[in-house]
Amino acid sequence: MTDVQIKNGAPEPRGFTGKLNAMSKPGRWAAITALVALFYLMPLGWFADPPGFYNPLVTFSSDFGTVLFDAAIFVLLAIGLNVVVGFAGLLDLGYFGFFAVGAYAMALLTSPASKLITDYHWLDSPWPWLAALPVAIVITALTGVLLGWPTLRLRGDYLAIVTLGFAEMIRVIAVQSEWVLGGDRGISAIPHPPGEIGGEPIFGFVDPKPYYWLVLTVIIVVVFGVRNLARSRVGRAWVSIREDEDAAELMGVPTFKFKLWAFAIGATIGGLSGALWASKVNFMNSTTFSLENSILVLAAVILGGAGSIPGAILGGFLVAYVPEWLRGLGGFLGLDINTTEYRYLIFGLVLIVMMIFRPQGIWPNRRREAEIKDRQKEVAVGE
Amino acid sequence: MDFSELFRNFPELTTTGLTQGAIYALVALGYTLVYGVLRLINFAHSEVFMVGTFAAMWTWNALGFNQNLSPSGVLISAGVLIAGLLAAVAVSSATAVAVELTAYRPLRKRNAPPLAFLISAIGASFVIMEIIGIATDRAPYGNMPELVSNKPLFTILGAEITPVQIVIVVGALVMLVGLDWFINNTRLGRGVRAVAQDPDSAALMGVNKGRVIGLVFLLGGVMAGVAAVFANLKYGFTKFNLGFLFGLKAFTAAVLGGIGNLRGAVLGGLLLGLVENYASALVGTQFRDLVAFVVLIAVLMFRPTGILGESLGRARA
Amino acid sequence: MRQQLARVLGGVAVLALVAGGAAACKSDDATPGAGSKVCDLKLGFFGALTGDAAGLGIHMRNGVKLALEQYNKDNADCKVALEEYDSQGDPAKAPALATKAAGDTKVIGLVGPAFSGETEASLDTFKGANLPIITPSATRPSLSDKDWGVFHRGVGNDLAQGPAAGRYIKDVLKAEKVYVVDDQSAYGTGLATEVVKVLGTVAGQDKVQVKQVDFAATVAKIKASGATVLFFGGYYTEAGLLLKQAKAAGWNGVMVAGDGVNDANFIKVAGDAAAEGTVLTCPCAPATSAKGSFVADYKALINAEPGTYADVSYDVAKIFLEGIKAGKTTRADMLAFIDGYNGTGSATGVTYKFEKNGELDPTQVLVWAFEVKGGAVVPKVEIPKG
Amino acid sequence: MSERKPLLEVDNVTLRFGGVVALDKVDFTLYEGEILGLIGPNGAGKTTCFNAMTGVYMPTDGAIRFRGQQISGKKRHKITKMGIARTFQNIRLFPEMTALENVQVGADAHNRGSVPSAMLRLPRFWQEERRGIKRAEELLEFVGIKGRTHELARNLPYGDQRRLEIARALATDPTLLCLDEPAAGFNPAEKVALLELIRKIRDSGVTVLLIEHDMRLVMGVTDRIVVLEFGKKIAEGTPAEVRDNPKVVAAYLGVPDAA
Repeated sequence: MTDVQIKNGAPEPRGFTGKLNAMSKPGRWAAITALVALFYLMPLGWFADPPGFYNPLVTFSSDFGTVLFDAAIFVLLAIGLNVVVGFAGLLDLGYFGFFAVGAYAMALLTSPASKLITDYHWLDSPWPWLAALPVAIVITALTGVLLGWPTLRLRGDYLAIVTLGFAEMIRVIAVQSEWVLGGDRGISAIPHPPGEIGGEPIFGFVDPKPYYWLVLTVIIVVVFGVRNLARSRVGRAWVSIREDEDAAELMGVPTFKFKLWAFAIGATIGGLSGALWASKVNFMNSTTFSLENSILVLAAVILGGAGSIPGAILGGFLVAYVPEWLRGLGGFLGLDINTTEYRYLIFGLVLIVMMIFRPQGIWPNRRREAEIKDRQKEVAVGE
Repeated sequence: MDFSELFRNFPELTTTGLTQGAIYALVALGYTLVYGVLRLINFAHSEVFMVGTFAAMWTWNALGFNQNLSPSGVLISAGVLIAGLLAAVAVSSATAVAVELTAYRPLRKRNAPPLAFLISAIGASFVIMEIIGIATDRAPYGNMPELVSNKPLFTILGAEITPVQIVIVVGALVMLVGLDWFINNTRLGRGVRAVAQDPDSAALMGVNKGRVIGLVFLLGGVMAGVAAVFANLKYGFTKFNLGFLFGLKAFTAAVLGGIGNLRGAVLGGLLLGLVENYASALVGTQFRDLVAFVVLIAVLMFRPTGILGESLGRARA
Repeated sequence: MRQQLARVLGGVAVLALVAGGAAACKSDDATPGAGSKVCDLKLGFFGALTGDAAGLGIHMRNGVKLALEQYNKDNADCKVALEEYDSQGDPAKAPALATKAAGDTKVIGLVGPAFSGETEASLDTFKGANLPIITPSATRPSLSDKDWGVFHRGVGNDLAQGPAAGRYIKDVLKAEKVYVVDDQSAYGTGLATEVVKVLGTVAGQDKVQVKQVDFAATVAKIKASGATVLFFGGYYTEAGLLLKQAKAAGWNGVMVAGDGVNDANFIKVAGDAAAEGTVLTCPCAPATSAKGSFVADYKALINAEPGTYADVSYDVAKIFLEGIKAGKTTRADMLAFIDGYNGTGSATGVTYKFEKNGELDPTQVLVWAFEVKGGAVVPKVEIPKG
Repeated sequence: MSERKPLLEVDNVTLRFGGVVALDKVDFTLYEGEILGLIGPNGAGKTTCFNAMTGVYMPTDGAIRFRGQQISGKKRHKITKMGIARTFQNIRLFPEMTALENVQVGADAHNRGSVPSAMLRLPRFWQEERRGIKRAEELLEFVGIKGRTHELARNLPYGDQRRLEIARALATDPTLLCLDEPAAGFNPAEKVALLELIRKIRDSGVTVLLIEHDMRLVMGVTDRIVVLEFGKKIAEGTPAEVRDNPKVVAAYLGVPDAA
């Protein structure tokens, strides 16, 4: 409705989004459909390993399908965090904590090895996957509300440290709570999603492709929902809070309520990705939930372009995929460089260089881009 | 809950907690200084600290001393200690200024949004940590001489006081008082305060903002360098990822006391050191980090800008 | 393999990008192209080669490497290549690598995974691909709970080591008061639990965190408990720091710890003086006093002393190589070969024979006590079976 | 005038920050349908008073009542919903939103649809969205910046930004509109146009509270004026009465730029 009606005085369409928006509506849909189709086809053999030559985009040392799955999980996380940081402007440094909550909830409900069953007998038998998934998501959403309720009164950097603390607390609890979460010993035998084709389970142990397709489908649904929110009263409220919280409140925006919504929606998406991840990996323990992951997701959002959904998708993908790709690069080039050893160094350098030369991110929201260009101009004039 | 453990060891927990807290406080000062002036969480500060521990250790090794060969005699020990201190301070402050020049200043020149600074800081943190990690094979290092004795010197109220503890606590206080004096009584210090309070009018009044920012990073680096040497004295250990935990704790301390507030950073650091130690005795060491954050959140609930509030900068609207 | 390719292709990076496809086609991946003889088989190594835990993984990799070098020298016409899967010891990274190994049909067997967490996270995949694995170092007992089929363990598990450590404390050190600390890892807690079981009552217990640096509160408790022996379940960095700080605070008992501490880095962290006299157990025979020419060969190839589990890795790698030599060139054949294997490892002297669940024959599980003396870990005595 | 219904009562309000008394027993009433001017030299407490009335500050003592209901202590967005809207002395638009969206944020104040209706695109969403856009477009036309509908607020000229702020405030459907120095930085021609706009707003049935520095503007448009100095009310009355009040003259004498 209100979007992309660029009329008088609008800037020339530039960049990916600009070009996409400049297309006619059917053309735009065709382009998007083609892109989505490509995403679905990516893990198939002929893309990953075309006969006759090597596809340089494929990861060489780790399984391409699994890397795509991991990347898709990160994409989902980035989309969720983008709601919190990109739209509502709430700096959340502990976002990965929600991933942990979702994963643990799923594992505890569905695994026959869950201590809720074996030790406490709260459950007689593991829940079916389809019943557990919504419950895991609701639990994460409630966690988001529970954390947000007392802390969302804090502003900016104080919120940042409190969320950081929250993620650290979840990690510490995961490490030490041998009595229910299994600590380092973890929870094993987490079931896969249901479904069979011709007697063979769709979601097996070896083939990662079905999992990737599942997450990809979930991403599409989530993107649709988030986009709908962004282009509504809710999205306007978030952006107004990000721009000027006091003014927003004085214009009748119930800021606390919408901040809480942003937090809860972010948490929900984080929990969803955690739950999906848990049902692929089969085994999880406390070592997964290090703080670095929260920071990586944040980096993904900013790298892609805060406040931009395509940006978050791209950022999430790159952050998970590039280190794995680098891992195999040395071997591929036949050079004796240990890229595994250097990949975080390279990643760090990329972050700095990106922020210097393209602080709006790779695929920014067109408005954000305009704003940042403006800021640069202001400085140029000022000096 | 194990109150008997807490009471039985109360004096010792207090002295060791204060020592630990003094190190947190020194690192926290770096966060607070930069935050006060730039409103920026300098995520790379933890690595500034870590680099200092290696600089001091390598200096001592170069002088021929290691974990199996400590210098004899107070004078030589003091000399070696000071050599390490100078090296750590030099390397840490150089690193801090280098981070400012490469990761922050270019962004400021382009008037980048605040989040960009944060990511750039995280990038700088990765780079420093990885460089040291690669250079040291990611191994733990304990190759440090015992420059200040760990043996109890005397006992107060049941607490054994060791020379290391005295050096650290007194050293930290001297650094704080010095820094406080510097900020409040020198021309450069006035510049720092002016920029912290109102960057625009400070610029109008002829304060060179760029130089003030550089100075703030330098001071933070000096404090981190001193903290690094103290950590070496206390633990005799370092590793490429040592900074992360110290940084997290120090940052927590800074927020606890009121970020941007020098005295708050010190208060927060000491308090955090004590709380961690008492909590370790009371509910088990595995909960020490948990308790630290619970205390932080509780304090922020009642005092949203920390115990002493923000003072270097403006209060928030 | 990387190094070999590097030698072949030199530094022609740009050309390599084009040529790399062709070159890699030959050596990599599941393209059973022309001349699919059984000579391009690969043996995998799965473990941490970078990251925090690399110190342990690299030695194991080197052990495997040594076995391959020797084999390839004797069988120059039909070489076996080493495929490394660097997990960084992180269970979250393991599935992608496990799937890669599973999908690469040239990988006939796998030495590893080195740690228990990553093993748990990837066993399903190995089972699905029927890929036989022998871990030289993952000692979590529950790994063999499920009848995996593909899983084998070349060492005794924590249920062997923990009680042995407990018996050593009780019978050899004859300690009255023992303080037990663990780092909350599955490994550390497991060992500590077993030790407490053997000892019955302990003077006190505490849990610490991995990456913790300040142990003042724990030290205070240890001192106050009057313990003369401190058992630590965990890894070398925390063990070294804890011991150093305890000794500095005036505690002068003996620390006993498991194989996770049995590493030169432990002494580097604690310092020679503090570490002196520490007793370290290991469900392994001393690698440095390994039998045959292992130590000399290892030094010649790697230019370093063999570390913990290097010898076990060497021996289990040789089991696979014997299988290949015997013409077992499919995974199923290899699995059958290992299940029926009964032979003595040349480095460890252990007779490798696996039970149905993949555990090493209990009569072959040995636990040694080592002692830190003059800045080095020296073998002391084999702890008698309980 | 006295038979008019009181809309907003500022009842003996005192406000202290630490030791500083920003408002000292300020007491006046705003009646429905009038334009009230609130004037005073710099630092007299105008904006503070204003902030107290819109719920930004809690009075230390005294009460502010809107249509007989206590305001103090209420949440700010609730106060807006009760019918008080405001603009800001230093413009505080949402710079990255278009003009239309800025106004829509104001119009959203009375929308009830939240996350579920927006996510699922329920009928209520479309209904509210359409109504909001229609209202916003009307208001943009009303304040005279219809041509700028789809431009980012940050790209608007200064004067249009001020007008946009007024449109945004009006979108919340206020009974009382508080304007905080709306003419600051305007040239005489723009000021005349603004006067007209303010009258138009009043004629549409909205009561206006005007804080202004520019005496001429205040005299020209207001029905009554309240004068503050050092946090105290020193005069109240029609423009003519206030102009002749010696206290006011004294207060403004020392302030050369007040004329």
